[in-house]
Amino acid sequence: MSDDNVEDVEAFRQRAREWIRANLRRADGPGQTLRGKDEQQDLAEVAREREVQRMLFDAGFAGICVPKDYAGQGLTPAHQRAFNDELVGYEYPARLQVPPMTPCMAVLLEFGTEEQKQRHVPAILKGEEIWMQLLSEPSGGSDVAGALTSAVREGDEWLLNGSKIWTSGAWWADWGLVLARTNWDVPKHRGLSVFILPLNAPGVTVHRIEMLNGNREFCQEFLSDVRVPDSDRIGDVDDGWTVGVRWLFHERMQHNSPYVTRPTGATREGEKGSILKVVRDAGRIDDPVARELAGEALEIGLVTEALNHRVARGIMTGTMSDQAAAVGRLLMCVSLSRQSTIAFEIAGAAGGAWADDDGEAAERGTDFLMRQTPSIGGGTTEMARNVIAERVLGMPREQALDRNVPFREVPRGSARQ
Amino acid sequence: MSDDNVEDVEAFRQRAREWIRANLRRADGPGQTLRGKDEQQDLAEVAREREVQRMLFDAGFAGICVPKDYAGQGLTPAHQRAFNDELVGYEYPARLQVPPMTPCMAVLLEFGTEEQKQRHVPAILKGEEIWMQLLSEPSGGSDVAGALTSAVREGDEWLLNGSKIWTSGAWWADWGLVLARTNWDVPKHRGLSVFILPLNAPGVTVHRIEMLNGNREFCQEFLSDVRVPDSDRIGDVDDGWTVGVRWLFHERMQHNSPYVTRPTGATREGEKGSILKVVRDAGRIDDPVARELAGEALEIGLVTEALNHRVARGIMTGTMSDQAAAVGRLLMCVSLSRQSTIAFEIAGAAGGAWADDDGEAAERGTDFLMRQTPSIGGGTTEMARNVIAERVLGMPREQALDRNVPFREVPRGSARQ
Amino acid sequence: MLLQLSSDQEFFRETTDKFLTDQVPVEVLRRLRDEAAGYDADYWRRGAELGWTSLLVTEKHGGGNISGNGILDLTIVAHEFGAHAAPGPLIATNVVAAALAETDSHPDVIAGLLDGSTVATWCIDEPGRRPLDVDVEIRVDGDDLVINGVKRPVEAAEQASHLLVTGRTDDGLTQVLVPAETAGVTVTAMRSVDLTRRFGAVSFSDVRVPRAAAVGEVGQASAQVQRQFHLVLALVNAESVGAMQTAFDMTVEWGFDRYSFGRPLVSYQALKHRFADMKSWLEAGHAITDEAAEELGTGDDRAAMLLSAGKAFIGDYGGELIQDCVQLHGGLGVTFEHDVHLYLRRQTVNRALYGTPSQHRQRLADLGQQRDEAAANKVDA
Amino acid sequence: MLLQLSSDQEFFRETTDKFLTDQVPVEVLRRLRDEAAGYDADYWRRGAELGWTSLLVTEKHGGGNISGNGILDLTIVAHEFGAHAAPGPLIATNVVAAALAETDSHPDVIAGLLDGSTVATWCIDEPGRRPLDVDVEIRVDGDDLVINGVKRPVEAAEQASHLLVTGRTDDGLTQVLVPAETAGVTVTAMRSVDLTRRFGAVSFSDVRVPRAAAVGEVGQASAQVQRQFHLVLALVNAESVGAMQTAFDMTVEWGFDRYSFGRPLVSYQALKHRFADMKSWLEAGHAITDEAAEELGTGDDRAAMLLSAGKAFIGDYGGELIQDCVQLHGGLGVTFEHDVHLYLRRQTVNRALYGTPSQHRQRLADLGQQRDEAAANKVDA
Repeated sequence: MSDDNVEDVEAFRQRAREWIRANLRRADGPGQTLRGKDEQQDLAEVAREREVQRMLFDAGFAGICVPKDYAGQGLTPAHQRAFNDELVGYEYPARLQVPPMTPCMAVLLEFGTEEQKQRHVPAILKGEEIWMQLLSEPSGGSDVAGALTSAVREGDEWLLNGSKIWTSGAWWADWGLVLARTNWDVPKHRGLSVFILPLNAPGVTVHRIEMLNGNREFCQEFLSDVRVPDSDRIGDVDDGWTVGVRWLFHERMQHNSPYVTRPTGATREGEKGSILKVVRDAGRIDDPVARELAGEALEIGLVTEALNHRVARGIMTGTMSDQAAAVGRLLMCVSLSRQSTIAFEIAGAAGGAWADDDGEAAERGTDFLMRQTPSIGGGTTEMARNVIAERVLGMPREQALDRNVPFREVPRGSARQ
Repeated sequence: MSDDNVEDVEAFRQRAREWIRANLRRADGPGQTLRGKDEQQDLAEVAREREVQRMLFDAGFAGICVPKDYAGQGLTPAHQRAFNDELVGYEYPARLQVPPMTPCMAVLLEFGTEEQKQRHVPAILKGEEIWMQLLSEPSGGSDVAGALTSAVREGDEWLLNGSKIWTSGAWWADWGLVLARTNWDVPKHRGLSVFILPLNAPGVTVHRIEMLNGNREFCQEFLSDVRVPDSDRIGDVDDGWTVGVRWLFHERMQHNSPYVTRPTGATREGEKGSILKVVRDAGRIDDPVARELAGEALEIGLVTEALNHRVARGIMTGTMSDQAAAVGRLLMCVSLSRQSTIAFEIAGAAGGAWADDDGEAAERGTDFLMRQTPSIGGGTTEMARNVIAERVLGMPREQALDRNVPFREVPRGSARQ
Repeated sequence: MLLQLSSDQEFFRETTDKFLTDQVPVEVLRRLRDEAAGYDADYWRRGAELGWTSLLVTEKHGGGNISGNGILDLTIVAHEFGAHAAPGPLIATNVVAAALAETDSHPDVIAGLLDGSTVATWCIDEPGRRPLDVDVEIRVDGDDLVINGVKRPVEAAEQASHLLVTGRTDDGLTQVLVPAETAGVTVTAMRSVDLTRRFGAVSFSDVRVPRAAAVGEVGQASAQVQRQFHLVLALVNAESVGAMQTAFDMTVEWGFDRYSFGRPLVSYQALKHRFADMKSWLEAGHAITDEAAEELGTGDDRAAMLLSAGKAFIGDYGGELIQDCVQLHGGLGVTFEHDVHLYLRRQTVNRALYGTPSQHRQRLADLGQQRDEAAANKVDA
Repeated sequence: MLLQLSSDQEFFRETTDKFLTDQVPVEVLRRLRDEAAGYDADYWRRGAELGWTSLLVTEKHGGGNISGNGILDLTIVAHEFGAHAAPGPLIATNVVAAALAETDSHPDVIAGLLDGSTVATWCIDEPGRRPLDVDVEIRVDGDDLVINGVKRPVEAAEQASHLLVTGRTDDGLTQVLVPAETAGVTVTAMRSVDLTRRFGAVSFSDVRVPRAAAVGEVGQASAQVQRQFHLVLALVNAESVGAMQTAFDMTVEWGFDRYSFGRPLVSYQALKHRFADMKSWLEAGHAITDEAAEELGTGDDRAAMLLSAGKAFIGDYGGELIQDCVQLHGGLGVTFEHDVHLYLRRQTVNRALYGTPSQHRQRLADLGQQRDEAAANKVDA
């Protein structure tokens, strides 16, 4: 790919705009909440998103930064950003972005064999394969490298047993990336391997977890003697943590990833509608106190967005280390949490009890209950702070009692299963 | 002292009220700041405070909770609180309370020999002796037990050398309580001893430190071959940390100490005047945003005060451990810091630059600069949080690399002198 | 909760604690979200037998308290309700019982409230208005009172057989007890984050009741309404502190048990410091609640400021505390299966109702200004 | 500061950095508190020679920028000023130079500003009013303009020979350049927490200047005033971020060197996590400042919101950051002898002036509402 062949960003933007307006539906109004949609509706939405992904693919807008060798467009992050700008206000295949495009596809692109990439990446870009990450475990908390799910070799196959949790949409997704323990007699980071796995494989049971807001997208999977061919291993045996480190990096990068197609600002205000609508629907548009709170929500939204631009640019140009992604992630989590709290406060009594016609003031209490979700999922803010202090600022690492100890001897506490 | 002989609190309150109104001056208006008074004025104020202390003593209101054996009143904390309630709006010997009454006199009462107590406690209650604590050291930070000031025995005397810092008012005070190292070959807590010292002793040089707001009350003392008789030692040789632990406790307790005579609420709003005056003088009395901020200042003031009552009562009745004092102290420091920030925000542009006639809106920027002072002096909030986690909640202690190591071998870092 | 309960108070507390532990364990709470009323009528009657609704009613009307300060005694129950995230219209019934007893009106309803057979509730909040900002009209029409307007949210609106309505009559406030089935009364269910409490919007369209339905003097209810509001604040604060306490205890225990990187969570200093902050907020919540209830029960005029300070502080810091408990539990903390959200819900609803933290801070400024002006007048005089 | 400076920008930055390091080290800053002007006239002239006042002036008037975006270039200087807590009327002179150049007025004054021989300042804020809320009156009286009212705080009010005054003429805003010695102008020194910057209150009592003193059209200055205000915000934000950066760097270093209980401070997880938070605020401060300056320099209409977001964020979080640096230094951090307060002072003054964080949050709500309405109109159209 030579520079000469790359389409000018503005020309690309123009082309994207025209295509989007001609082909995509306007986004549903704001105020969609996560609660209680029925299963059929969920599945219909997934089907539509696969369809939209296929439309993007056919129009040459899928995998904008994926190399042409794997059916991508071979363009630059600037092109992806331009596309995302133009996408504001339109439908998009939300469920197919994070985790499918990043970290899953990103890991595949980085560590997959040529055959694995040829087999899966085009299918992902066409919406034919939706990938999820089987990473966390019920006992694990922040310590993803402490995985207890085991993989035991039997000839050309591996036998997987254990349980993974917090897999979004596993009940309608197709493939999973799995981190498993292949060696218990070495320190924890040195006994892991990564596999890929069709979620409908025999021995995989998917249980939907009910979140406190009624959402049932997250799943727990029980793996019981699940057989995976060695050709579906990613990276070397027992060297899974090399993959894992980048996997986590791609996860932290999600909001800056060049692989993600998502309307600009969607993670900030877009999906929930403007905070000022909450002020208006709460009947407080002339209340200076409510206005100031709304101003704070706008303030931290804009600042977080600017920081994410800076970090993405810094990492891309090499002026920042990859670990700096944690800086953006930390502020984003804190900001999202504060924005939920602000909307809840603005809603007043409707934050506690609301009527169906309360508009954007409704459901703010439910959002508030779920406030910590971004600060937990995809690596906790505590881990982000550790990464910043230790990896970005170079401060001494926390004492870990599981370093240089065979994994089976590591203390686990009574809460550990 | 039997219960029968104790004066009823309400009768005592009535007597106190009458005496206060008849004898004490109304307090100066609010808005006194710490900046730039001249030396003569300071000394005149100290003289007046000694005088007021003597008046209290003569009227039977000094040392309300000090045993009668040492010229106190032998009454209860409830009496002291009643007196403090009645003192609101009147002058009081502010400089003679903390640290002179607590921790200094409190330590003396707890660990002094009978002779030491007879010699000093009545003199303190009469305002004849003002005591200060020579505790912190320039190299020490939060680690007061890491004292480098040394005391070497020579016959019946000790020879003190080193430097102490953050002694308030050492330039006009009379006596000091000194923590010094008497043994370098044992772990740090086991090689300390406590001495008392006249601040005008040969070899003591007092240097006034300028704080960033111009205040010069804090001092650093240089001790150069200062001789102290062994009879002025408090507690056993090398067992100074037993004294030190209680010393720090009495310091943390300052706002709940039964030995402190101070108008109720003085530490909250009293000395600075009501936050609502800042709102008014900033011309924002009709601004809902400024009013809400003022409401927050009132909120945390009232909550902090209630917490201090609870903690004091809990410790007194034994339902809380002594260490719980850190709980009250932590919230108070955080609240004071937030209150400074609120006042600064309310002052608007006058927080940055003000005119002499800005009333309570003036000097808010200076207060803001000094905001952290309460969170540093008398033990940092970091130490308070450690105490709460480790001593109140029983969580594992921080790893200390100076435990069980002869003090002379402890790592000290390049910033350590 | 109070540092030192008398033995009678402690016995009372234990009885309620045991009853709730037995009757409404967490599995029952989860199930109750699907029940229309959110609680069982028999459960409520048995609770009333324990004294849950009699502490603010004078002996003359069949009630009685423990310590002489019935409000303080009742905060003990409220604290246990919060600590168990217990169901039942505790606040609603007690406010009405106190109002009726105080005004010597509707003795039959009082009797039903005391034995738990009757549920009543207070209609005070109005949509988009601050607490106590009353727009509902109660017009005198001959021997009748005629009510128009909308109240929401109203706790247990669909469960209550009697509605204590606060409205405006000319320049003054009026309170009236309206049977729920009266013509012109419409109750619409609202949604809420609480699993077991139900709220509704109650609209009054030319609702006509005899003048004898008034609770207290027509147009003279202002002080009475303040007292009721203060009572609600005292109970809501105590409840929320109870919820904070349970969430905190649960999380401390979790922190000791849970290992990460071979170490228990509570060995990490960053978490230890957060636990320390939480501990300070929790104790402060207890402190301000108890001090306020004590002074309210003895009629001290500082109570208003203490109650608003508590409502604001416990609303904000209680929320931060329980959310930090959620955070420390990781993903489990946001699942329906885990228990921590039960207490988060209770605190969250309590924070939003009867004035948000922001609204109570504004009220504190108002009260502070009145205090300062009163003090200035006193000095002048 | 910008992640990637061009080599010209980097050369320019280094020149300023070296000059400030050499001319105004911390000992000099401490000494300057006793100097009337807070800076040395020669220092300022030599700084002007480096280009400090020419970046916003077109080449036609003798100025010139580096990158094509003069505002962005100037934020590089402002950042260094913050990082060194440097003295001198950087913001005041540049705003006036830009205003005069843009309106092709007072070329002689521009020349003096460019070579550093003249100091001018902008009189915009008024006592007790929000930023840009203008009450000072500029009346047209025949061939004269007559000014009445009070402006404060005004940076370098006593040092400036020329005052750019923004006032109200009937319904519109008017700007006029007034020589400081004009009859009716009174300057009163104010106190401030800044060691080297001086502020004053300027009162205008029937101050009469010829109509030719106007800067731009009489009554038509509204957009111009907005631009000036935005310029000030861009510079103030860059300065404060510079101050944050120095305080942060100093404290990280201290944390590595200082031992407590036998361990360096930075080995304590509670402190490590606070450093992590600080780092996120610091980088966010850089990010919002640079993005705003970039968009302001290229005329993007998002700039207004970005600038206010930056002013609010950097005001609040910058304050928290530097105060945390103070805290981590312990008692030393609040002494005059230590350096950290030099940067705290700069950030503190900048936070209070030109709109506090709270005021900028309210402005953001206004701007957000305008944006939403414009977007709604666009969809309708």
